[in-house]
Amino acid sequence: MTLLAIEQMVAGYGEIDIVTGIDIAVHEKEIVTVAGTNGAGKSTLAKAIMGLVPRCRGVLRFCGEDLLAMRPEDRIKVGVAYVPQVENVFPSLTIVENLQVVVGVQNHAARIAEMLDLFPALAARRRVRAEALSGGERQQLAFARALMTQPKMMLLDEPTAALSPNLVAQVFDTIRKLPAIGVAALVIEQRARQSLEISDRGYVLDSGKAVMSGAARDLLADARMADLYLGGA
Amino acid sequence: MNAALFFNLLLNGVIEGLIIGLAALALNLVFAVARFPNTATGDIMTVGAYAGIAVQGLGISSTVLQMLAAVVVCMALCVVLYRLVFRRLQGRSMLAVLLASIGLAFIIRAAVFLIAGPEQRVFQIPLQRAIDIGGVALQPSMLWLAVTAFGCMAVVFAVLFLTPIGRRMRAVADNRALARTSGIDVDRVMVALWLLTGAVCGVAGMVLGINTVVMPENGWNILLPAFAAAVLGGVGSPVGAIVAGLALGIVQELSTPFVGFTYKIALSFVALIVILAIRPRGLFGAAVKVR
Amino acid sequence: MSANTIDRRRLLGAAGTGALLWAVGGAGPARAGEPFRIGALNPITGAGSLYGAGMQKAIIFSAEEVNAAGGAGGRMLEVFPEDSQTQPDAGVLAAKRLIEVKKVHAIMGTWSSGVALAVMPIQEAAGVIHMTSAGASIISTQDKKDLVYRFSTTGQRSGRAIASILAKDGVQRVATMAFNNASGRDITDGVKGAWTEMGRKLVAEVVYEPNRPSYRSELQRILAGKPEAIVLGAYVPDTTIIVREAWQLNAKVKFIGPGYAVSPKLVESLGPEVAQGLMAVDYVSALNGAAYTHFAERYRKVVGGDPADGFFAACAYDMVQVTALAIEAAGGSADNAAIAAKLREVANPPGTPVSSFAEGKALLKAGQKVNYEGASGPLDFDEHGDVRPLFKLSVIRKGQLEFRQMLDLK
Amino acid sequence: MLSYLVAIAIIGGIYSLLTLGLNLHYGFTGLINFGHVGFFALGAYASALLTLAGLPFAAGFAAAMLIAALVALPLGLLAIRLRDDYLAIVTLGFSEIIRIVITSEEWLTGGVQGLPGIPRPFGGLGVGGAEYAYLGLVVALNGLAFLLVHRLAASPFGRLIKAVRDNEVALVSLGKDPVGVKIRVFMIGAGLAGLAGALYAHYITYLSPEQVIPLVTFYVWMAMIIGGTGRNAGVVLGAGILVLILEGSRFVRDLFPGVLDTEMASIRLAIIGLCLVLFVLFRPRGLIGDGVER
Repeated sequence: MTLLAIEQMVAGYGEIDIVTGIDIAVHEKEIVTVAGTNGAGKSTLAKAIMGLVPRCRGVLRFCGEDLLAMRPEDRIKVGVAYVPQVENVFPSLTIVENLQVVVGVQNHAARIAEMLDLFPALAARRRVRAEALSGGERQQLAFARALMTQPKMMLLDEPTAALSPNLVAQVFDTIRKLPAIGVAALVIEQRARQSLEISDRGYVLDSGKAVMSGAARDLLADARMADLYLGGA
Repeated sequence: MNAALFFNLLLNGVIEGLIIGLAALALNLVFAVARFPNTATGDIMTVGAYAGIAVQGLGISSTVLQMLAAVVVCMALCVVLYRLVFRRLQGRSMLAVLLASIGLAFIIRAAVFLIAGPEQRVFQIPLQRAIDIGGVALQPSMLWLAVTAFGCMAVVFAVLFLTPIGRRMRAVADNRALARTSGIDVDRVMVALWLLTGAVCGVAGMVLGINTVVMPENGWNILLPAFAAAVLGGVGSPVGAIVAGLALGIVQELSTPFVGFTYKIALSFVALIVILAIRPRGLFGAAVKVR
Repeated sequence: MSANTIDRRRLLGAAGTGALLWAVGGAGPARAGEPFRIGALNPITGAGSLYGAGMQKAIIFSAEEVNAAGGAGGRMLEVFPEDSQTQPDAGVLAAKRLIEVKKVHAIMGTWSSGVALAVMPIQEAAGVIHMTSAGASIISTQDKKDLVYRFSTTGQRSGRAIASILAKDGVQRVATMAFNNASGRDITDGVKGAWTEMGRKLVAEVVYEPNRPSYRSELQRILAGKPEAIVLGAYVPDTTIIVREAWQLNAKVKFIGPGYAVSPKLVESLGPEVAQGLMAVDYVSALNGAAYTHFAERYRKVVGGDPADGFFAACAYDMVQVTALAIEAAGGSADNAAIAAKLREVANPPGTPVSSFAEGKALLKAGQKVNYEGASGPLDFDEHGDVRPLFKLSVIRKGQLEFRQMLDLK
Repeated sequence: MLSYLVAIAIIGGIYSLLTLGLNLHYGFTGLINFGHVGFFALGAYASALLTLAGLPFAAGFAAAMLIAALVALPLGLLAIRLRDDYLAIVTLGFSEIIRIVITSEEWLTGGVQGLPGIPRPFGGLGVGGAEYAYLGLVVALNGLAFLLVHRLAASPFGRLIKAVRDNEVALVSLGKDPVGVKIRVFMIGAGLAGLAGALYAHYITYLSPEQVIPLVTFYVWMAMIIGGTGRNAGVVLGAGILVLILEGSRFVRDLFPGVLDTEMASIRLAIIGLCLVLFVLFRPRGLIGDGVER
C-alpha cells in the first residue's frame, strides 16, 4: 500500500521555487532514500511534506489523504512523523517531557515506557533536560519523540549530519529496524551510499527535481550515480 | 546605615520589588513563548486596575471580586490582542511584533483616557497601621502583597511545569516548528499563553492600583523597571522574574543612602546594562539561542 | 452687571454648545475698530490638562462678557483657542500659528514654564502681549519689552507663604518633600529660602522622582529628622500615596502642600480619616471679591465643578478682563505696546476698585481711574509684570476643605 | 501663514534628521535602537551649554555630534553582543539614564528647571530672516546627512554594511570585521541624532528633561516605519507624515470646534498607535521602503 504519494510538487520560499516538480512514493514498511548534493532541495522537500514551507503545490497525499489541506500540526495524525535535521528536540524540556509533549498518543505513560525500552540510553537520564544531552542521545530522543505517535512513516532529514562515524552506524542500524516495527522511512541523506545500503529504493535530487530513481541496489550499482553522488565513501 | 534603616529600606525594596516582579512575570511569559518584549503589558495592567475600579463603582467592595474582574477583563483583552494583531504577526521579525505592541500600548492608553478621563481613582481599602518592631515598620498589607505575588508566581510555575498545556507552551517557546510537527496546535497554545498572561496582568494591575492610585499612565510607568527585571530574570523563568524584581527593588532602595532618591530609578537600568555586559543572556537566563 | 442676566444666559448657552470662536457683540454698538484677537494657548493636553480646558473656557466666557458689554475701546474680542500640549515644541508651533496665521494681538494662558519660555522669543519679536500663569522666576527677567504679565505667582512665593504660616503656628521642625519638577522644587526651595532667612534649618529634605509605586523610603528619610511639619511640593497622585503611607507608618506630622495637590480630589481619594488635618496653601482667588463671586458662578455653569480647583481659570478670566480695560483706557486705535503700557494703570491702585470690565468701562468713559480687583486676586502688577499674590490657608476637617485664613504676603 | 509653515518644516526637518540616524542604525545594520532620544538629548544639551558659555554655534553643533557619537561607542560595543529584544530594552534604559542624569545634575543642566535662553543663530537677519535662515540650515544639514548616508551606502564601506545586514556569517568568513562596521555605523547614526538635538535646542531655545522622554524615540520609529526602512527618501517622507499627525490635530480642532478638546491628546496617541499597528500588519515595507526585515 502506498503511504506517501508526491506528484509534481513545487515548493519554495518567497518568489523562489526550491523544489521544482518532484514525484516520490513511499510504500508501507519500506525504506526510501532521497539523496542529492547540498542545495538540491532535500530539506525543502522534507519541510514541504510537513507543511513548514510557505508555498507548496502539486499532489501531496498520505494514505490517500490530502496533506496540503492540513495544518502542520494535523499532519502527524495521519501517520507521518518528522525528525528535522537540526533542533530536533526541545532543549529546555526533559527527556520525558519531550515525549509527553507529543500530541495524538493514546496512552502516554505506556508509550513512553516502550520508547525508553527501545532507547535504554535515554531511560537512565529521563529527568535530564535535552540541552544537556550528547549528540547521539539527542538523535535517539528525536527518534523516540517521532515514534511516540506510532507513525506509519518516519521522515528523517539528514539524521546523521554532524554525528561521529560510530554514531552514524548506530543511526542507520536504528533506521534499518524500523520496518520490523511496522514503520516505513523516508531518509533524506547526504551519505547516500550508507543510506541506500539499508534502503529498498532511492531517489536522487538535483536542482529541485528527481533526476534518478529506482531500487537501491540498482542505484548503488549505477556508474553515473557513483560518480556524481556516492563519492568514494 | 543603622540596622533599623537597613531593614526598613529592605522591606520597602521588597514591596517595590514584588510589584515590579509581578509585571515582569507577565512580560516574561510573552517574552519566552511569543518571543518579543510586550510593551503593551503595562497598559493591559492599567485596564485591569480600571476593571477593578468599575466593579468597586458597582458597590462591590470585595477586593477578591474586584481582582477577579480585573483578571477576566485582562484575559479577554489579551486574547483579543492576540487574535487581532499578534497572531497575524507570527513568523515576522521580533521588531515588527515589538513595534505593533508599542502601537497597541498607545491605543489602549488612549482608550483608557477617553473612557475614564485623566483623574485619579483609588481603591477604597481600609488602611492598616504598620507594626513597629525596634524602629522597623512592618506593614500588614505587605503580607498580602507577598502572598499574592508568590501565589501568582506559583500558579504560573505550576501551569508551565506541571500541566500538559504548560509543557506545550515551553515546547513552543523552544521550537515552534518542531512543536507543530509534534502535533501541538500552536494557536491554541498561544491562546492559553495569552489567557495566562492576561491573568497575571490583571493581578499585577490590581496590586499596582491598590498600592498607588489608578491613573491611565500607571502601567506604562512601571514598564521599564519591569523590562529590566524580566531580562535579568531570564526568559521563561517565572521564579526568575519575581526574584529579579525583588533583587532590583531591594538594590534600588538600599542604594538610596548612597545615590539619593533621583538616581535610584536609574539603578535598575545600570544594573541591567552592567549584568548584560558580563552575561549577555541575563542573570538566570538559559542558553536561549540568539535568533 | 445685574442688567445683563438675559444676555448672559444666552451667551452661556452658546458657550455650552461649544462655540469657541466668539466675536459677536451682545447688546453693544457695531464694531468700531479692528477686533482684538486673543490666542488662548492653554495646556489642553499633557501635564497641565487638568487646568487647560477650564482656562480656555474661562478666556472664552470672559471675552464674551467683554463683548456683551459692547467691546473694549470699540473693539470686539476674538478668541482663537490652541493647545500647547504642555510641551515647548508644540507650544512654539501653536504660538507661530496664532501669531502668523490668526494674527493675534495677545497670547493668554500659557501654563508651564517650558511653554512660556519657549513662546517668549517669538512673541516678543512679534510685539504680542503674553499673559501667563507659569511659575519660573526667570520669566520676569527674560521679558525685555514689558509685554509679559504673570497672573499667578512663582512657586517660590508659595513656598514663602507656607513658611510664614508654619512660623506663625510656632512650628520649629520643618521638612520638605518635592516632586522632581520645576513646580515641586520651586515650592520647597521657597520654603527653604524663607526658613534660612529666619535663621533656621530644615530638619530633612528629599526630592523624589514621580510615578513610583511607593515613596516609603523617601518618607522614612524625612521622618528620621523628626519633623513637626512636612511641606509637599507635589501633585494629587503622589500626595495621595505619600499621605497614605505616612498614616500607615503612624507618622505624627502635619502635611502642608499647594492647593492643587491638597484638594477635594485628594480628600476623596484618602477618605476623611486619613486626610484629617492636611493643610493647603493656595494662591487665591480673591474669595470675598465680587469678581470671584461672579466668576465662580459662571465657572460652575460653563465648566462645571468647583472653582476652588480653578485658580488658573480665574487667572485666565482676569487676563481678558484686565486687557479689555487696558484697551478701553488706551483707546480703540492703540497698538499692543500702548495697551500693555496701560495694564498697570487699570489694574493697580490708585483708582476706583472695579470687579468687571463692564463696571470699569463706565468709569473709564467718565474719565475716572480704575483699579481692577480680579477673581484671582487684587491683581497689582509690579515692575516685572508680576502680581503680588494673595494666599489662603485651608485645613481639611471631617473630609471638608475648610478655609482658615487669608495671607497677604509682602 | 508662511512663517508657521516654516516652523513646521523646521520641526519636521529635525525629526527627519533623527529618522535618518535611526535608519542608519536599523535599516543599514539591523541594530535595534530604542534609545535614540538619548543621543538627541546629549546633542541638545551639549550644544546649548557650549553656546550659552559663549562658544560659537559651529562648535556647539560639532560637539553635539561628537559627544553623541562617543557615547554611542560603549553602548554599541555592548549592543552587538546582545539579542535583539534585550538590545531594545537596554537602549531604552540607556536613554532613561541620560534623562535622569540631566534631571539630577542641576549644576550643569539646570535640572528640572531647564535651560532657558539658549541662543538662536542668525539674529542679525531680523525675525523673519532668521526663521528662513534656520530652515535653510536644517534643510542643508538634512541634505548633507542624506548625502552622507547615500555615499556611505555606495562606498566600499557601504557594501560592507549591506553585507553585514544580509549575511554576517559570510562576512566573517571573508575576514572582514562586522563588529567594527556596525559600531562605526552606530556612532554615525548617533551623531546625526546629536545634530538633530542641537538644531532643536537652538530653535526652541528652552530645554528641560521633559522634552527628552522615550516617546520621542517611538515617534521616530513610527516615522521610519511609515516611510519605510532602508530608503532615505522614505525616511524623510515618514518624518513629514509624523509632523503632520502631530500638528494636524490643530486643524482638526478648527474643523470640529469644541468637540475634541481634552480628548485630542488621546486621539493623537491613538492615531500614532494605529499607524504603527497598521503599517506593521499591512505595509511592513512602509510607503517607499526597501522592505528588508529581519
